[in-house]
Amino acid sequence: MDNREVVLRLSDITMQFGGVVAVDNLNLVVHKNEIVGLIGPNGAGKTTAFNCITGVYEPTNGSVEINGKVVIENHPQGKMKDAYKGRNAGKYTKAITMLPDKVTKLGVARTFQNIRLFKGMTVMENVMVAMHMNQTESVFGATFRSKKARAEEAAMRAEAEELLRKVDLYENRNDLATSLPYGKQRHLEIARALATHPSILLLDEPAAGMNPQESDDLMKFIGRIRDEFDLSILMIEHHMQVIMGICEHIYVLNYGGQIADGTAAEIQANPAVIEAYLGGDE
Amino acid sequence: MKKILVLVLSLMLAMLALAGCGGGGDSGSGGGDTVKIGVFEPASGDNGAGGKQETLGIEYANKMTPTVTIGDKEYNVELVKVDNESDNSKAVTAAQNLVSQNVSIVLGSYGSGVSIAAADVFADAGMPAIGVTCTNPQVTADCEQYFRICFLDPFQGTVLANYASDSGCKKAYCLSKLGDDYSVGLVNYFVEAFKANGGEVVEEQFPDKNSDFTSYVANAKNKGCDVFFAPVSTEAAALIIDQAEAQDLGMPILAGDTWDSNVITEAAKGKSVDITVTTFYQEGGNPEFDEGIKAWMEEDSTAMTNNGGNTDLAAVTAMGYDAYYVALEAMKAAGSTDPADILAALPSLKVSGLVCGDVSFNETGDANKTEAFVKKCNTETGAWEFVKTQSAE
Amino acid sequence: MLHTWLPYILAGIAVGGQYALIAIGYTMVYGILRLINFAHGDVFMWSGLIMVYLITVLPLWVSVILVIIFAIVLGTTIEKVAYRPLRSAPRMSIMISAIGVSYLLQNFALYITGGLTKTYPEIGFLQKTVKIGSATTKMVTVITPVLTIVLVFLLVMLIKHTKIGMAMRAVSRDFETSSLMGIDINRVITVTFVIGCALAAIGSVLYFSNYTGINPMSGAMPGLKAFVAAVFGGIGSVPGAVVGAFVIGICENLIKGAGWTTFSDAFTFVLLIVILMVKPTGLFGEKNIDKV
Amino acid sequence: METTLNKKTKSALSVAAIALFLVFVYFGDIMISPGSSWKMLITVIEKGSIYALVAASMNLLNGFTGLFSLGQAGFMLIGAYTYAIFTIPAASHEAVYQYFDGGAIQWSIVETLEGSLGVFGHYLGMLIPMLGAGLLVAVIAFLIGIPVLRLKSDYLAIATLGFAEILRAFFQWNTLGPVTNGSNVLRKYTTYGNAIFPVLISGLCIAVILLLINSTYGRAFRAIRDDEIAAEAMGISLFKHKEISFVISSFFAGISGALLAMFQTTINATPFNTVMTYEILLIVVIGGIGSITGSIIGAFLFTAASEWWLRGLDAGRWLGISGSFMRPGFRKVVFAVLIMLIVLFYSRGIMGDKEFSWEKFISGLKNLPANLKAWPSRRKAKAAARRSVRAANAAAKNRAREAKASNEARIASGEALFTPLEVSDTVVVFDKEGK
Repeated sequence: MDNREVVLRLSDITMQFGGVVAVDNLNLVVHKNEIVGLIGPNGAGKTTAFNCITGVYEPTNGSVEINGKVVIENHPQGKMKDAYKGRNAGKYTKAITMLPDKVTKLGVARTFQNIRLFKGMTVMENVMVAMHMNQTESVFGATFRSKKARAEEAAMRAEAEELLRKVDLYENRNDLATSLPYGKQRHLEIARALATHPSILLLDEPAAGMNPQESDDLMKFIGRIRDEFDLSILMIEHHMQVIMGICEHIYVLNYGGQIADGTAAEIQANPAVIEAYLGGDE
Repeated sequence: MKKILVLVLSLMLAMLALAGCGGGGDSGSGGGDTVKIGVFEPASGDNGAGGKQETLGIEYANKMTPTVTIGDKEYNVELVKVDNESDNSKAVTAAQNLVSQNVSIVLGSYGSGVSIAAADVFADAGMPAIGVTCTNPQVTADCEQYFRICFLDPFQGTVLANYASDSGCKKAYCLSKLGDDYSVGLVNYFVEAFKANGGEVVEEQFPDKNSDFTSYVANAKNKGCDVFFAPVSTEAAALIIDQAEAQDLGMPILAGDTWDSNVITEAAKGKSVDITVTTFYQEGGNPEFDEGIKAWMEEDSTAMTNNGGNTDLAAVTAMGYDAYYVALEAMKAAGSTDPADILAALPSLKVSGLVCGDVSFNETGDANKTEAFVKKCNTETGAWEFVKTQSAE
Repeated sequence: MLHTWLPYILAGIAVGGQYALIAIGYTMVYGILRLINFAHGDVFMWSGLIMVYLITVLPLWVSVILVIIFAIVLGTTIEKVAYRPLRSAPRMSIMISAIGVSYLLQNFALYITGGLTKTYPEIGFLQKTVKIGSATTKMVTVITPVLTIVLVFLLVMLIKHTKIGMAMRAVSRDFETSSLMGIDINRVITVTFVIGCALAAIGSVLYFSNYTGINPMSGAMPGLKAFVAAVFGGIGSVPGAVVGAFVIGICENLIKGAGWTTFSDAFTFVLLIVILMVKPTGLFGEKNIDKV
Repeated sequence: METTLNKKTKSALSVAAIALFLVFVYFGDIMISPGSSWKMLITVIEKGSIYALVAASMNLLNGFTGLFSLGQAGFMLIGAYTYAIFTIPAASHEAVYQYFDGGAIQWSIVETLEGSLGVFGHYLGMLIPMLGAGLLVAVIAFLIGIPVLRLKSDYLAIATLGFAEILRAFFQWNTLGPVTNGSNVLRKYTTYGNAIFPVLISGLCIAVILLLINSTYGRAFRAIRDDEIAAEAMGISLFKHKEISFVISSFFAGISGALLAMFQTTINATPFNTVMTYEILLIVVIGGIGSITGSIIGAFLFTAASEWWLRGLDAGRWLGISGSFMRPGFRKVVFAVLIMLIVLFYSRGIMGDKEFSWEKFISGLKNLPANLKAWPSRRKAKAAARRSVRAANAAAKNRAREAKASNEARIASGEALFTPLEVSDTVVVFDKEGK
C-alpha cells in the first residue's frame, strides 16, 4: 500500500476514565511527511488521543509507536481490570509509560487547543525555552556564564531569531507573548513547538477562532513548514475546509470510536461520517 | 512604576523623620535631668503573663520612687519598656532598641533564653543589665555586664529535689517544655540532685503550643511516680492542674518559681490538687509593700489587668520591685548615669531593705542567696501558704 | 493492657472528635474553593475567646448561641472581605490572603488579651469527672464523640438530601459549570462557611472545656492537625475528615503514651507526608483529572 | 521623558551605589555609638540583609518556579545549627553543652584554621561551615524534594510546612543533645565583627540567584511557573527543574540561616516555626512575587517597620500620637492590617514582577514632581479604565459563550459540516488561572 516510513503508529489505543470510554481502540498511522487529520464532533476523544500520545495521560490499553519503537504501552491493570469496557484486553502485556518531556525529546511536539503560551515571557523567550532541553551545560555553568553556556545561549538566540523570521514574528520578538493578536499567538505556539526540533507535529485545532482568510493562510503555512522542516503532521481541526484542503489522510472519531478513515473524498462520501455529524435516527 | 518610587521615597523620608525624633530624645536626656532605665521584658508570647507581672513590680517601684539623687543632682527616672516577645530571635533587636535609646541600665528579663540571647548586645554596648528572675546559670556565666538578684537553677533544682526526698518521694515524673531553657535546665538540676538522693525519675517533654496534657498526666500515673515535677510556664501550668484534677492524679505537684503566681492559685482553687513551689518571696513578708501595691492595682485598672485580673501578688512582681531599687542604688553608688560607671559600681554593691531580702553579688554577678521559700497552695482559699525555708544542703 | 492504654484511647477519641468538628470546615471549604483556609483555626480560637468574655455577663446557653453566631459572622466576613475579591486571582494569592488573615486574627487576639492565657469558663456538666473502667476523665470526653457523630450525620443528610446540599456537591465537582447552570455560587460558598464555622464554634466549646487555656496561638496547632485530618480522609469528604480526625487524635495520644512525647506533633506531619506519598487523594478522596 | 543609558553607565552607577552603601555600612557600624538611635539603622540593615537573602531564595521558588513551598524556616534552622555547632570554640563547649558533658564535637573549624592561617584562616573558618551549612541543607532538600515535589500547589505547601515542623522537633530531641544541645540555646560560636559581613555575603548570594534566574535554567523555571503542561510539552523535565530550584533555594536559605545565627549570637530551634516562614512569605508578597529587587526592598521595610519604626505603637507614643489603646501588641495589629491591605489592594506588591532599573529610576526622579501633582486625577482615570475593562471582559465573555453555543448547535444540527463555522475571536482571550 504505502511504503513510506511510518513515524507514528497508534495501536488499539483505548482511554477509559472510570466508566467512560473516551477513546476506543484507535488505530492510526502517520507516515513521513504526511499531513493527517483527526476529526469528529465535540467530545469525540480527539484531544484525549493527543494526550495519550504525548504522555499526559496513560492509555488504558494499547500502544504508541514512535519512529518504529514502542514507547508507550499499557493494559488494564488494578481496578481497571474488571471495569475495562474496551476490546483487545489481552493483546498487550507490557506497561511502558513516558513523561511528556521525554516524548518531546523523541521528536513529538504539540500545540494546544486553548493556546498555552508562557504569559510572563516575551515572544523570543517563549521560543528559547523550547530549546532549553537540548542544552548540555549544567546549572552551575549556566549560572556563572561559562564559555560553553555563553556559546549555547548565543546559538539558541540565533536559531530562535531565524525561526521567528520564518514564521513572521521577528518584528514582535521583544513583545510579551500574550500581547500578540490571536492569530499570531497561534503562529507562535507552532514556532515554539518547532523549536524542539520535532519530526512529528501534533496540532490541536490550529484554526480555531480564525476567519476564512486566516485559516486559508494557516493552511498554506502548515504546508510550508511541513516542507521546510521535513515534518509529519497530525492535526485536529473543526474547520472542514482546512482539513479537506491539506490532509492526505483523515481519521474520524465519534464517541471515542473510530468510524472511518481515508482520503478527503472518501470521508465526505462516507455515510457513517455523515450520520455522526447529522445525527442518526436513534 | 512611579507610584512605587513615590512610595519608597516617602518611606525613606518617614525613616529619616523617625530617626530624627529618636535623635532629638537623645540630646534631651544627655544634658537634662532624666535618667532612663530599660525594661527588657516579654509582654507577649509564652512568658507574656510572667513578664507583665514582673514589669508591674518595676512600675510600682517607679511610682513610689520616681526620682533619684545621683551625686547632688535629682533626676527623674523614666522607664523605657520594650517587648522581647519571649522569642530569642526578637530579643536581639529588642535589646538593641533599648541600647539605642540611651538607657543607663537594663532590668530583665523574665525567662532566661531571651536574656542569654540579649547578653551579647548588652556586652557589646557595655550596658549593665540586672536579671530579675532569670535563673539559668548561663545568663551571667560569660557576660561581664549581666548581674542578677535571684537564685540560680542549680540551687533551686537541688532545693526542690531535697524537698521531694524529704517528703518521702521515691520516683519523680519530670515534665519540661521542648525548646525552653528554663524548664529543661531546672529539670536537669532537679534530676541530678534527686538521683543523688537515691530517687528515680521519668523525664518527658511536651512540644510548643501543646495544650493537651491528658497523656502526660496519664503517663505519670502509669509509671507509678509519686511526685509530679513540672517547672513550666504558667500557661501550661493551668492546663496541667486542670488535667490533674480531671484524671485524679493522686500525687503532689512540685514546681519552681514561675508557678508562684495567681494564675496557679486561680486554676487550683476548688480542685483536689496538691501544689508546692519554691519561690523568692513570701507574700505577707512585707505587709507595707503588699498593701501598697494592692491598693495601687485596685486604682489602676491596667495594672490589675496585667496582673491577671486580681490583686494577688506574684513573686516576680516583688522581685521586679526590688530590681528597680537595686538599679537606683547602683546609680547612686556610681555617682553617675553613665552605663560604664554603673557597671563598675555593681560588683561591690550591697543593697538592704528590699522586700525579698538583701542583695549582693558574687564574682559571676549572681546574687548571694542561700535559701528559698517553700509554699503550698491552699485550694480552698486559693492562696499560698508558707511551709518553710529550704536551703540546698 | 487495656488498663494502661484506656486513658490514652479515651483522650484520643475526645480530641479526635474535636479535631473532626474543625476538620469539616477545612474539608468543605477546600472541596469548593480549593483553598486551605488557614484562618479557620483562628476562627476556632476566637470562638473560645469570645466565650470567655460573654460568659461573664450572660447565661451559658445564650453565650453558646452567641458564640456560634459570632463564629459564623466572622467566618463569612473573612470570606467576603479576604477571599471573594481574589476568587479569580492566582491560587497563591488567595492562600497568601488566608495566611494574612490568620496573622491578623492572631495578632488582634494578642492585643485584646495582652498575650495572657485566658481561662475558659467552667461549664458544669462538661467538666464533671467521670470514671470509665480504670480511667478517670472529664464528662466532655464522653460527650464529644457522640455529639460529633450526631452532627456529622446531620451534615451528611443535609448534603445528600437538600437542595443546597446538592448545589454544594455540584460546585465542588465543577465550579465553572455549576455557575453556568445557574447555581448561585456565592450563596453556596457562604453556606459552606456558615456550616464550617458553626461546627468550629461547637468544637471550641468542647475543646476548651477539656483544655481550658486560650491564648492567641491556641488555634494554630489544632487547626493544622484538623487540616491534616481532612487531607488524610480525602479532602472534600466529610466522613473522611471525621475518620482522619479520630485516627490522628488517637495515634497522637498513643504516641505520647509510648514515651515519644518529643515527636507527638511531628507525628501528625509524618502521617500527612506518608498519606500524600502513598495516596494523595486520601482515604475517601476522588481522583481529579487535570484538563489539558 | 524616557531615559536611555548605555550598559557601561548602568554598571558604573550600580557599582558606585553598591560601593557607597558598603562604605556606609562599614563605617556606620564602627562610628555610630551604641547609644545612638542611628545604631538601630545598622541593626536593621544587618537583619534586613539576612531576610533579603532568604526572601530572595523563597522568591526563586514561589515567584519564579511557581512552587508554593513553606519550608523556608526549617531550612534556615538546619543552616543555623550546622554553622553554630562547628564554630563553638573548644574552651566554651563545657559551658554551652552544660547538660551534655561538653557535647560530642569538641573542636571549632574557626579555631583550627585560625591556628594555622591567622586572620585569613578566621574568615575561611567562618565561610567553610557556612558553605557546609548551605550544602547540608541542599542535600536534605534534595531528599525531601524527591517525594514532595510531585505534589500540586497547596499540598506541596502543607507538606513542606510539615517537614519544617518535623525538623524542628528533631533538633530539639534530647537524644541528639550532645550535638544540637537539645532544647537549650547554642551560643559562643564565632560571629562577625562588622555589619558589612552579612551585607556582603547576602549581596553575593542574591547576585548568584539573579544570575540563575536570567540563565536558560531560569527561563525554564519561569516556563514551569507560567504553564506546567506546556513546559513539559516543550521537553522541560518538571521534576528535574523543580528539584534544581528547590535545592538551590534551600541552599541559600541555609546560608541565610547561618547568617541569622551569627546575627542573633544565640540560637534555639523554637523561633524557626511557621510564623517565621509566614513572615518571609509576607516579605516576598510585599516586595512583589517574581521580583528579587522587591524581595530586598520588602525585607528592609519589613524589618525596619516591625523592629524599629512601629515600636512606638507598643509604648503608647508614636509620631506624636498617644493613647491608652497603644499598649503592647498594638504594633502587631497595625502591622497585620497593613499587610492585609497590601495583599488585598496592592497584591502586586511594591515592584510587581519588575526589577530595578536605572532608566526607570532616573526618569522616575525627573518626572516625580509632575507625577505627584497628577496622581489624584490619574488614579481616577485608572479606576475608570479598570471598570471599563471589567465591563468589556464580561461582555466579551458573554459573546464568546453565545458564539460557542451557536457553533455547537450548528455542529449538532449538521449545518456546519463542510462549511466554515462562525468564529468569535474572543473565545480564548480569557484564562482563569492567571499565572
